[in-house]
Amino acid sequence: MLNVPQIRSDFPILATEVYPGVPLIYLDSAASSQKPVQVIEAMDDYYRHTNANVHRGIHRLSEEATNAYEAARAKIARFINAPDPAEVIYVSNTTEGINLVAYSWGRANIQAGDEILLTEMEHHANLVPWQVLAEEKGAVIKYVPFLADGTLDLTAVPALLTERTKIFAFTAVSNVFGTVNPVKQLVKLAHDAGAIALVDAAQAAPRMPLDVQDWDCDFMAFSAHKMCGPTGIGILYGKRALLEAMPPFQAGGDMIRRVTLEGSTWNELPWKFEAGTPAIAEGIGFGAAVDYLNGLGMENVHAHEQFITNYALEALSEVGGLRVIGPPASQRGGVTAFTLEGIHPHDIAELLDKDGIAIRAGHHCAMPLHHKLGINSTARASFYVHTTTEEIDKLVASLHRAKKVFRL
Amino acid sequence: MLNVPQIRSDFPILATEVYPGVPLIYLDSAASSQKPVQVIEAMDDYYRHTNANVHRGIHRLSEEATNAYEAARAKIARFINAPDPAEVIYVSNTTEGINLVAYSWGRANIQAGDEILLTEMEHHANLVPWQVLAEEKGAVIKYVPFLADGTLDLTAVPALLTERTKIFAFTAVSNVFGTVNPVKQLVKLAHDAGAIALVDAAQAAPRMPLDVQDWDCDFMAFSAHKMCGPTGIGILYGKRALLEAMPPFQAGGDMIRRVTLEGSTWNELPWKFEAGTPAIAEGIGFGAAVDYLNGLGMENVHAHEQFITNYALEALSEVGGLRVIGPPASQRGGVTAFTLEGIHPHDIAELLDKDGIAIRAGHHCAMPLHHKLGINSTARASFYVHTTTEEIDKLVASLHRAKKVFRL
Amino acid sequence: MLDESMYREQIIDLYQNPLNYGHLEDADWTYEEDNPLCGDVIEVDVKLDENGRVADIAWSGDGCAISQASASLLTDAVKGLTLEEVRNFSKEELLEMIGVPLSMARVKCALLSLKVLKAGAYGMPDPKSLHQHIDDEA
Amino acid sequence: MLDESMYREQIIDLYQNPLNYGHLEDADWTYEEDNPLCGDVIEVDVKLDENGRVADIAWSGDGCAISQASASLLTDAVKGLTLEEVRNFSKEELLEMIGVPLSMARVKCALLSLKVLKAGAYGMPDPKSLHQHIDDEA
Ligand SMILES: Cc1ncc(COP(=O)(O)O)c(C=O)c1O
Ligand SMILES: Cc1ncc(COP(=O)(O)O)c(C=O)c1O
Repeated sequence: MLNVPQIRSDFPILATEVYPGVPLIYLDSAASSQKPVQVIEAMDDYYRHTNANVHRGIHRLSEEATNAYEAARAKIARFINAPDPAEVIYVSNTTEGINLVAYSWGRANIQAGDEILLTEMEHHANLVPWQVLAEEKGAVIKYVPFLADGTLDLTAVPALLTERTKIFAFTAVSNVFGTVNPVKQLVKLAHDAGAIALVDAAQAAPRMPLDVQDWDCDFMAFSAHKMCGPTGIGILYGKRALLEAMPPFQAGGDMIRRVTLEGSTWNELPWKFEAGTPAIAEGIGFGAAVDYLNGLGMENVHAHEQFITNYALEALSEVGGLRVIGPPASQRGGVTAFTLEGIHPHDIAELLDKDGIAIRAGHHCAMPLHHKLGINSTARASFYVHTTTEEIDKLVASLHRAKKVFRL
Repeated sequence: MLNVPQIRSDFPILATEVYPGVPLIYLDSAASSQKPVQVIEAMDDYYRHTNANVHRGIHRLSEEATNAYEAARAKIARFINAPDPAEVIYVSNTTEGINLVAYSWGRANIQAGDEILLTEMEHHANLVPWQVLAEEKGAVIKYVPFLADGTLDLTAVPALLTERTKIFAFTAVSNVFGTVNPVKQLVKLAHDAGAIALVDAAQAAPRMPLDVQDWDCDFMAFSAHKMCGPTGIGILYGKRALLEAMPPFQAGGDMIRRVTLEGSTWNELPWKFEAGTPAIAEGIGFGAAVDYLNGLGMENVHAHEQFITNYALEALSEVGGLRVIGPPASQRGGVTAFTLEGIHPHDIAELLDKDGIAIRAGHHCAMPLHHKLGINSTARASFYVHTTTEEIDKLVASLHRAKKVFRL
Repeated sequence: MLDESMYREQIIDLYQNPLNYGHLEDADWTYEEDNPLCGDVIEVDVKLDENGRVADIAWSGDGCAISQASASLLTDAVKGLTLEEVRNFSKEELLEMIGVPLSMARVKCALLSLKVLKAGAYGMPDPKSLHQHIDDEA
Repeated sequence: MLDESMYREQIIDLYQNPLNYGHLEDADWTYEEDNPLCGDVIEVDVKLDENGRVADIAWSGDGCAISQASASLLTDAVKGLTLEEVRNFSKEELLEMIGVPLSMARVKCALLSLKVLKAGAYGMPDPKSLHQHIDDEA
C-alpha cells in the first residue's frame, strides 16, 4: 500500500488554504492531477541550468537538453512497455494524440462507407475527431452501448464490428463512470474483425499499470497533466509499422529530413510527427512524473484507488437522495460521479468549495453519456494517490451541509 | 537603453558554468531564449498554489487558474495590439500556428491552380506546411527571391502576386540573415493583389514592438520559448472574420459547444481552435514573459540588439576568413550567421563550446536559403537582452583560437 | 466554514418555486440556448402585445439555483417592456436584482436567461416590420 | 580554457588532406545520404573485385572535421573486405579508429560515412545474385 502521509508531503499544493483556515481537499484529479515537488523541481531546474533548444545543437546545454528530453521519452516507453521509444510520439495532450491519428492515419485509410466503432461513454476527445473525419469521408460511426451499471455491453461488440470497420477507438477507463474496460479483450475483438484498435488511456495511465504489448493495441494516447506531470504534453504510442506508413501530421522544423523549394522528405520516427520546437521542459517534467509513479509502484497506486473508491462508495451511500452512477468499486478507477436530488451539480460544487473541497460539476466532456442518462450534468469526485479516508468523511459531511442549505 | 547588468541577474542560467571555471556565454537565443526568474517562478508558483484544469471548473483553484490563463491571453493581445483577446489562439509553437492556418483556412480556401507566395528565406515552419497543402490541392508555390545582401527583392513582389495568389506568407525577421522585412509594405502589396497575409513573427516577437493593427496582417504566429517564455506554447493571431469563417482544426473537449452521437457544434472564439486541456502553466508563463519584456520596453530591447549587433559585426569583420551573411546592422535583428574559411560550422560550434560559448551550427531549418548560397550550413551567433560587448569580445577571441587549432 | 451568502433564502425560494415557469402556446418568439459550462439549456417564450411590449413570458429548462432564480427574476422584470427595452436590458441590472456575490463561472449561469432572451429579441424584426410580417401572413 | 582533445593532429590532418576522396568511374554501387543535423551530404562509391571484395572505394562530400576524417579512415579500412564484412562493420570499430571523445551529436557526424556505406551495401544483391544480375545484363 501507499504511504499516504509521506506522499502528501510531496505535493506542495496540499498545504495551501483555499480560504483562510480552510485547507484544500482536492478531489478533482481526473480533470488534472496535482504535481509532486519532484516534478515541479525537475522543470524549474531545467530552466535554471539546462535550458536550450534540442536536436540540432552542438553546444553543451543543447546536448544536455536533448539527452534529458530523449531520456524522458525512453522512460515513458518503458512505463507502457513499448518495444521502442521511437514508437512514442510527444503530443500536447490526449486530444492531440487522437487528432493526429484521425488526421494522418484516418485521412489515408478511411473511405466512404467505412465504419468507425466508438462507445457511448467516450470523452469528446475520442468522439469529435472521428465525427469530423467521418463527415469528411462519408464514413459511418457506430457506438457500443453501455448498460445501466455503466459498463459496456460486451455482447453487442462482435455484431458492431463488421468487415467495414476500420478502427475501434475506446477509452480504457471512463472519466464519468470510472468503469475500467476490458482493453485486451476489446483489442482482440477488433483485430479478429480486421480493424485496428486505439485506446484512450487518459484516465488509465494515471491509475493502473499499462502494457501496450500485452494489450496489443495499435495506438494509445494519454496526457501528462493527469498523472503528476505538467500541462502541455502527452504522448501517442503507435505500432512502428503503422507509424512508418502514415504521412506526417503537422509540418515544419525537426520533422523533415531535407527541404528544397520543390518539396521535402520526412525525418525518421518519432520525429516525423513532431514539428517545431517541442515542449522540452514539459517532456522532462513528464519523465519526472513517470519516475515518481514508478517509485510508488503502479500496482500500489491502483490498489490505493480501489481502497479509497470502495470507502467513498460506502460513505456516499449514506447520503439520502445521492445516486452514484457507474459500476461497483471493483470495476472502477478512482472516479465517482453522482447526482443529489434537489441540488444541481453546480450548486453542490459551489457549496463544497466553501469547505475547501474541489470537485467537478458538469458534463465532463461526455455529453452523449449524460444525454443517454437523461441528465445534463453530474458532480464528480475523483481520488488519487494523496486522497485519505478523512477527506472522504469531510466530503460526506459537506454534502450533508449542502442539503441543509437547500432545506433538504 | 537596457540596464544589462541588472537584466543578467534576472537570468539564473547565466550564473552557471558550462565546464569548471568556464561561465556560460549564451549566444543561441534565436533558437530558444533563456528565461528570467520572473517567468520560472510564475510557473513554479502556479504548480504549487493554483494548479487545476480550466474553463469548466467551479471550485476556487479552477477559477483562479482560468483567470490567470485568460489574463495571460489578454496580455499577449495587448502586446501585439490585437483588437480583441478572442483573436489570440494558443498553440504549441509557431509551427503549429502556421499548420493551423494551412489546415483550417488552407483546406477550405485553396484550390487547384491557386498560388501561395512565400520567400526564399523562410524557416521550414513557414515552408513545409504550404508544400503539403499545395501538393494536396494542386496549388502552386512561388517564392520571392532574396538579394546578395540577404534582403528580399522587393521589386519582384508585385509581379509574383497574381490574381491567383490567395496568401502571402513571410517572415518578419529572417532567422539566418537577421533581415528585418518591411512587413507593413508586404502586407499592403498582398492586400492590393487580393491575397491575405500571414506573418511568421517567431524572430520578430522577441526583438521588436509588434502591432497587428498597424501592419494589418491577417494572421501572425510566434512562440513563447524564443521570447523569455516557456516551451510548449505560442500563439496564432487571426482577424476575427477569418477565424469565424474557418472550420476548427483539432477537435475534442473545450472547442465544442454541444456534442451528440450524431454531430457537434463549435464553441466561440478563441476556444473553437483550442482542443483538449490547454498548456495552462505555459500560458501563465507566457504572460509573465510578456510582462517582463514590457518592463524592459520593446523599443529598448530593439535598440540594445541593434547596438550589440553593430558591435558584433565590426568585431567579427576583423577575423580573417570570416564572412557574415545578411544585411548591415541597421537592417537586422540580433541574429548573425557566418562562415569561416577552412573550418566547418560544426567544428566552430564545438570549439567555441569549450570556451563556454553557445552558438548554433547547421542549416537553422532554412535549407533552401543555404542551398541558394551554395553552402550546407552556417555558424550562427544570436544576441539578446543580456548580451554584453565583453561576450562579443570573447566570441572573437575564441574564433581566433579555433583558427589556431585548425592551423589557419 | 460554510459561507452561504450565495444561497440566500430568496435564491433557494425561487429555485424551488420558480416564477413564470412553463411554455406559452401563442409565443411571438421562442429561443433556447445552453450553458457550455454544464450543458444546461434554458428556453424563453415571449408574447408581445399590440404595442410591441412584452405581454407574457415564460421560461423552462434545467439548471442550477443561480440560473433558475435569475430566469425567474428576469422574466418578471421584463413584463411590459418594449422590444427595444428588452434588447437594452443590461447584465448589471440583472446581477443587481440577483444581489449575491458571484464568481466568474457563475456569472455565466446567472446571465444565461438574459442571453437567451436577448438573442431571441435580436432575432426578431423590429416592431413595425413584425406587424407587417404578421399582416402579410394573415 | 580550450580543450582540443577532439581535434588531435590526426583529425586535422585527415580533414585537410583526406584519403580516398573523389569518385569512381566504374563503381558497382554509389550511395549518398545527408546528416539531418546540418544537411551535410556524403557519397560513397564502391568497386568490388571478382571475389566480391572491395577493390576500390572513394568518397566525396562536404562536412565537419569529424565526418571527413571518419570517411577517410573508414574507406581505408574496408578495402579488401567482403560485402558481408562491410555489412557487419561495427560502429564501435569505427569510433575506436577515430579515437577521440565525441558527444552524442558528433557521434552522428562520425558515423555518417559508415551509414552511407552500409546502406549501399545492404541495397546490393548478395554476391552470387549480383554476378547473375551482371551476367543477365551481358
Ligand atoms: C523564423 C522562424 N519561424 C519559425 C520558427 C519555428 O518556431 P517553433 O520551432 O517554435 O515552432 C522559428 C524558430 O526556429 C523561426 O526562427
Ligand atoms: C477519458 C478521457 N479522454 C480524453 C481526455 C482528454 O484529455 P486532454 O484534455 O488532456 O487532451 C480526458 C480528460 O479530460 C479524459 O478523461
